[in-house]
Amino acid sequence: MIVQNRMTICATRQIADNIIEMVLEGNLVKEIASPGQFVHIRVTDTFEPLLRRPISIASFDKEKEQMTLIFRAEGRGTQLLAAKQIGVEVDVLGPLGNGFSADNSAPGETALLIGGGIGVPPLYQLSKELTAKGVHCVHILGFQSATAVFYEEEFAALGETRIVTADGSAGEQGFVTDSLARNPVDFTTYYTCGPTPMLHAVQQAFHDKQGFLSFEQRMGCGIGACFACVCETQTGQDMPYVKVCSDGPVFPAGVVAI
Amino acid sequence: MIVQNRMTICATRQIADNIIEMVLEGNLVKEIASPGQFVHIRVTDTFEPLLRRPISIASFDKEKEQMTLIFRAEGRGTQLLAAKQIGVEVDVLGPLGNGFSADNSAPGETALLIGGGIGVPPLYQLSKELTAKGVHCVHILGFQSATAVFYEEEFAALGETRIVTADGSAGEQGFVTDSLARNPVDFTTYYTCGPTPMLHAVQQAFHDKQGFLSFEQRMGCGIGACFACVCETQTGQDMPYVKVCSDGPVFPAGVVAI
Amino acid sequence: MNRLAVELPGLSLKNPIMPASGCFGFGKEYGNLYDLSQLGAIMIKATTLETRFGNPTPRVAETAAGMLNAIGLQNPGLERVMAEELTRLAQHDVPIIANVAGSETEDYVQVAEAISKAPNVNALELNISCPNVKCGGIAFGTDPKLAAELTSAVKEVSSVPVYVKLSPNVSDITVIAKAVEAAGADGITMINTLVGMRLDRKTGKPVIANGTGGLSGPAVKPVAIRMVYEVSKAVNIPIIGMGGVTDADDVIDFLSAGASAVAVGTANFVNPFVCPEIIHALPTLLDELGLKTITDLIGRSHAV
Amino acid sequence: MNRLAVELPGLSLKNPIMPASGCFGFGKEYGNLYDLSQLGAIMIKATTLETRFGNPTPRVAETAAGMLNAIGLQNPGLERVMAEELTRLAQHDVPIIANVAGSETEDYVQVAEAISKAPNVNALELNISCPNVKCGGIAFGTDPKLAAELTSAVKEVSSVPVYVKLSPNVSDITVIAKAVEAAGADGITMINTLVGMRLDRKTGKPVIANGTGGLSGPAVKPVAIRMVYEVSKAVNIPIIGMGGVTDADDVIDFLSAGASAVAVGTANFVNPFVCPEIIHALPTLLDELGLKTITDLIGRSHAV
Ligand SMILES: Cc1cc2nc3c(=O)[nH]c(=O)nc-3n(C[C@H](O)[C@H](O)[C@H](O)COP(=O)(O)OP(=O)(O)OC[C@H]3O[C@@H](n4cnc5c(N)ncnc54)[C@H](O)[C@@H]3O)c2cc1C
Ligand SMILES: Cc1cc2nc3c(=O)[nH]c(=O)nc-3n(C[C@H](O)[C@H](O)[C@H](O)COP(=O)(O)OP(=O)(O)OC[C@H]3O[C@@H](n4cnc5c(N)ncnc54)[C@H](O)[C@@H]3O)c2cc1C
Ligand SMILES: Cc1cc2nc3c(=O)[nH]c(=O)nc-3n(C[C@H](O)[C@H](O)[C@H](O)COP(=O)(O)O)c2cc1C
Ligand SMILES: Cc1cc2nc3c(=O)[nH]c(=O)nc-3n(C[C@H](O)[C@H](O)[C@H](O)COP(=O)(O)O)c2cc1C
Ligand code: FES
Ligand code: FES
Repeated sequence: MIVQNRMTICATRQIADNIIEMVLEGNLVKEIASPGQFVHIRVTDTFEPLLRRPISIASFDKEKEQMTLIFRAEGRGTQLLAAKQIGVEVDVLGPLGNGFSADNSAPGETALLIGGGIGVPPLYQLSKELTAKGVHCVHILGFQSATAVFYEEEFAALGETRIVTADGSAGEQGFVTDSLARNPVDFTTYYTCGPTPMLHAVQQAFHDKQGFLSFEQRMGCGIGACFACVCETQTGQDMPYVKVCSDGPVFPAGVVAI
Repeated sequence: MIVQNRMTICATRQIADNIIEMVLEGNLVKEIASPGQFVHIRVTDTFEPLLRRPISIASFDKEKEQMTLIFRAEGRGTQLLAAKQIGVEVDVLGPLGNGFSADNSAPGETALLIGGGIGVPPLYQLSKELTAKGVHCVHILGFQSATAVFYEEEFAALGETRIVTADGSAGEQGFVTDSLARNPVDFTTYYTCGPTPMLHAVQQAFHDKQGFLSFEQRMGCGIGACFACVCETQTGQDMPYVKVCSDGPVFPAGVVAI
Repeated sequence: MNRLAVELPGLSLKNPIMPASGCFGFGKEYGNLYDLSQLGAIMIKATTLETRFGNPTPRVAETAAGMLNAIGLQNPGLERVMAEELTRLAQHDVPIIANVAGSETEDYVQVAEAISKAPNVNALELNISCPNVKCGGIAFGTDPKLAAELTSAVKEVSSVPVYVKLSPNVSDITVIAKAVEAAGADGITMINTLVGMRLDRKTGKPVIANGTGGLSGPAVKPVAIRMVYEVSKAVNIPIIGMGGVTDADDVIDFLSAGASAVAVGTANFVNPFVCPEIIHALPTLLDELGLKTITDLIGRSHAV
Repeated sequence: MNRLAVELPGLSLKNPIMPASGCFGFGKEYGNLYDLSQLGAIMIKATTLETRFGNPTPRVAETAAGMLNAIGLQNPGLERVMAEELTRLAQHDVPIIANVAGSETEDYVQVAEAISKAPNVNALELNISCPNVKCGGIAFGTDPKLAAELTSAVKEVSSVPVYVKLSPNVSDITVIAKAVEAAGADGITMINTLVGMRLDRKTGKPVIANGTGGLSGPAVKPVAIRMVYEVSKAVNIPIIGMGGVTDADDVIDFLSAGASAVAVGTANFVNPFVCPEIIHALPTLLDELGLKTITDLIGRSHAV
C-alpha cells in the first residue's frame, strides 16, 4: 500500500562527489514490496520547490523500519534534501511503482547487474536478494570518474564487481557496454538502471537475453494519475504507452520504446 | 550604514504566547544608531515566502555585537523565523530607518513610554538609554491578555511600569489611554509604538505634549526605494508624504496623518 | 444540517471541494489512497472522441511555486472512458463533472451528448482553454463569439448542466464569461493554466518537449483570485474556482472572491491527501470566522 | 574585450543587467549600498507630468514566490525628476532609461520630449502597461492601434530611442509587439506585471487598498520567458526582458529566450545587492557554458 509518511532521518553522509547516502526510518518501510521501487520525497514544507523528487530505494530493513536512499545533490530540491540533518522529519510518499523481481533468476544462475551513476543504488537491494537466494551476481557499475564512485565494497561483498569510469580515473575506462564487450560475462538475466542511453546500449547488446530495465522520467503525481511520465511502447505491445511511475519504473526488455 | 549581514542566532526562546525573543550576533550591530531602528529579515533561502520581514531592534550590545529582537510568530514568515535554532545564520538587512532619540528628553525630566503588543520591544532600548542619562521613565504597556505579557520585569527594573490588558487578565483592564485617563502621569515627552489606533488615541490624548510615534506599514524594499510604505502627512507639513522605512518609522507627533 | 453543502446546477455537493480535471485521472489512483465519496465532486480528465496519446515527454517542469505541464489531453477516448472509467467511478457516492475536449465543434458535441448520458455524470465542463494542443480548444477560449457558439451547440445536446472552463490567457476574461453566459452556460469553471515556458540552463532549449506548457500551482493563485472576482461581478451564473489551491485557507479566498465551489489541481501531486484534509479543516475555519455555513463566504470580497 | 558588453539602440551597456523601473526609485537608496556605475543601465521610476501621490496603502502584498504592488506611479513629477533626480544620477557613469507614464497621449508626449533631452537619459521606456492606475496607460497596452499611435507620437518628439514596455495581460502579446515595432519603436521591454489580487483571510476583502495589484517576482518568470520567446520571434527590434529574475541563471534563461538585456525588479527587495552579484557571476557562467561573450546566448532557444 502507498502511504504518506513523515520519516525521520537517522543517518546521512556524503559517500562520493555530491552523492548522499541517507537512512530514513518510518512505517512506510513495511510496505516495500521489491527492490527498484521508489519513493517520492517532499524536500520542503513551503511551496518552493513545489514538486516531490523521485528517489529509488537502495536498500531496506523491515525489522528496523529503515531504508537507505542514495542520491545526487545536484538541483535545488536534492540540495535541500542533502542539507537536512539527522533527526529531521521528511515527508515521503511510497513505496511507488513496480521494482525488480528476484523471481526472474533461479538459484545457481548468473545475473548481470549493470548500473550507471545514480542508477546504481536500486541494484544493491536487488543484489542482496538475488545472492540470498543463491543467484550468482556480477556487477558492472559505471561512473563519470573516480570521485563519483560509491558502494564498490558493498557490491564486491556480494559478487564480482567491475568499476568502469568514463574518464578511466578508476577501474576500466569507457562505458559499461565497452567493458562487457571486452570481457564478456556469461549470464542468464540482466538487470539494469541508469541513464537512457546506457539502457539503450545494454538492451541492444543483449537483445537475445532476458532483461529488466529501470527507467527515469519527469514526474508529477508519482502514482499514475497525471500522465506526466508516460513512455511509448515498442510496436506489438498491448498498450500504446506505459507510465513509469505506476507501471514501472522497471520493465522487461523490449517493452518501452527507447 | 546599512549592511546585509548573515547573523548567527545565539539565543531564542518563547517569552509569551507566540512571542519569541531572539538574540542575533553579527557586525550589523556596530551600525545601529538609535533605539527604534529596525532590521529587515529574510526568513528563508528559497523564494517562498519572498519578502523580508521588518522587525524592530529591542535592544543591543555593541561590545558583544549582539542585538535582541522580540517578535510575534503569527504568519508564515515569522513562524519560519521562530522555528530556527541556535547556531543558524539569518540574512539580516539593517539597521534601517530613524529611531527614537534619547536627546529629546533632558536629564531629570519624566518621559512616558507607551507600548502596545509587539510595539513594546523598541521601547526597551529607549528606556535603557533614557534612564542611563538620568531621565525618569514611566512605562505603560498594553497587551491583549495575561498570556501575551512580556518584559514586565525588565521594564520595571528601569522605572515605574504599568501593565494594561484588554481583557483585564493582568494589570489594569482596558486600553493604555484608559489607564492614563484614570491615573494621569506628569511627563514632558512621550514615546510610543503600537497599533495605529493606539497611536491615534495617544496622540489625541496628549496633543499638547511633545511626542514621538513609531509607525508600521507594509514594506517592499525597506530602504526607501519602492514607495510601498508611504503615509500621507498632516496638512501643513513640508512633504505631502513620508516613507515609514527610511523617513521613519519614528516621527514627531503631528507629522503623519492618522 | 451540513454546513459545507453547496447547491449548484446539476450538483448537490456535500462540500465545495473537488479535484481539478487532469490532476486526478479518473479517480482510480487516488481512490486507492482514500475514500472518494468524501469529495464534493470529481472533475475527471479531459475526454476526447478518439484515444489520444498526448504530447512527447518531458511533459512537466517545475517553476517557482508552480509547475508547467503539457500532457496534451492524453486519454483513452470517449468509448473507453464511458465503459471503463465511469463505470468504475459509479461505485463511489460522488458526483462527476466530465471535462469535454475536442478540436472542432463536432467533436465537442459528440462527446458531450454521449458522456452527458452516463448515469453518474452530473455536469459537463467544456474545456475551451487547454493551451497544450494545437487545436485543443484554445481558439474557442480566447474568442467570445466562438466560445458562445460552442456553448450553444453543446447545451443543445447535453443532458446535464454545462460549465465552461475559461482560459486566463486573455485581455479581458469577463468578455468571454458574459458571452458563454448569454449562450446558456450553467456555470463557469476557472482558471485553466497560464501559458509559460522553462528553458534548460545548459542548452537554452525548452525543458518541455512541447515548448510551452500550462502554468499551475500556488504561483498563479493571485491571478486566479483576481479573475474569479472580476467574473463573479460580471455574470450571474456560479463559478467553480481553481488555481493554486493548497489548503483550506485558499478555499476561503476563492469563495470570498466569488466562487461557489473550489477545485484542487497541482496540490494533489504535492500532497495526495490534500482534498480530504481541506474538507476536514473547513468546519473549524468557519468557526474561527464566526460563520454558520460555507455559503456565507461566497462573494465576501464584493460587499462594500 | 568586455565579454558582457551589449549594444542596443541608444545604449552601450557594459553588461546586460539593469534594475527595473519602480523597483529602484531614482537610484539614490541603492546608490548608498553600492557603486551604481557597475550597472549596465538604470531604469528609473515612472515619471509623469505632474507630481503623483499614488494609491492608498497597503500597496504591497506577498504571494507565493511573488508579490503584488499597487504603488500607483507615485513620483515627484517631470520637473523635479529632471532637476533633482537626473542631476544627481549624472555623477554615476551609467546610462539611464527613463520610464514615461501618463494618462493621455499629450502627457506622454510632453514628458517624453522633455526628459529625452536630459543629458544622461539614453533611452525612453514607454510605460503603456501599468495596471495600477485608472488611466495609467493600460488601455494603450492592450489595444494595438492605441499602442502604435502613442509610439509614433512619442517617437516624433523623443531625442533618444524609444522602448515600449508591454503588458502581459493580453491574449496575444505579439500583436502589440508588432504594432509598436511598425510604429517605430526602437526596442521592447517586457513584461510588466500580471494583474492579481490577494484577499485578507479574516475579512475576505482585498489586502491591497487599490483592490488589484501587479504580480511580479519568481512566480511570473515562466510567463515572462514564454512571452519574450514569442515576441523575439515576431519582431526584429531588441528586447529587454524581465519578470522574476533573481540570479545569473535567470539571466541566462532570458537571453536564451531572445532578450538582449535583462532587468531585475522585485529581487532587489529580497537582496539589495542582487544586481552587482549577478554581474559578477556572469563570466563564470559563460565559462561553464563554453561561451565567449554574453551575446552568444541571445536567442539560443530559437535555434533548431
Ligand atoms: C523512478 C526514479 C528513480 C530515481 N532514483 C534516483 C536515485 O536513487 N538517486 C538519484 O540521485 N536520483 C534518482 N532519480 C533521479 C532524481 O529524481 C532526480 O535527480 C531529481 O528529481 C532531480 O531533482 P533536483 O532537485 O536535483 O533537480 P531540479 O533541476 O531542481 O529538478 C527540477 C524538476 O525536474 C525533475 N527532474 C530533474 N531531473 C530528473 C530526472 N533525472 N528524473 C526525473 N525527474 C527529474 C525533478 O524531480 C523536479 O521536478 C530517480 C528518478 C526516477 C524517475
Ligand atoms: C518598522 C516595523 C517594525 C516592526 N517591528 C516588529 C517587532 O519588533 N516585533 C513584531 O512582532 N513585529 C514587528 N513588526 C510587524 C512585523 O513586521 C509583522 O508582524 C510581520 O511582517 C508579519 O509577517 P508574518 O510572516 O508573520 O505574516 P504574513 O501574513 O506572512 O505577512 C505577509 C506580508 O505582510 C507583511 N506584514 C504583515 N503584517 C505586517 C505588519 N503589521 N507590518 C508590516 N508588514 C506586515 C509581511 O511583512 C509580509 O510581507 C514591525 C513592522 C514594522 C513596519
Ligand atoms: C498535469 C495537469 C493536467 C491538466 N489537465 C487538464 C485537462 O485535461 N483538462 C482541463 O480542463 N484542465 C487541465 N488542467 C488544468 C487544471 O484542471 C487546473 O485548471 C489548473 O491546473 C489550475 O489549478 P491548480 O493550480 O490547482 O493546478 C491540468 C493541469 C495539470 C497540472
Ligand atoms: C513595487 C513595484 C513598482 C513598479 N513600478 C513600475 C513603474 O513605475 N513603471 C514600470 O514600467 N514598471 C513598474 N514595475 C514593474 C517592474 O518594472 C517589472 O516590470 C516587473 O516587476 C517584473 O519584474 P520583476 O519580477 O523582476 O519584479 C514595478 C514593479 C514593482 C514590484
Ligand atoms: S507521474 Fe503522474 S502518471 Fe506518472
Ligand atoms: S518599503 Fe520601499 S520605500 Fe519603504
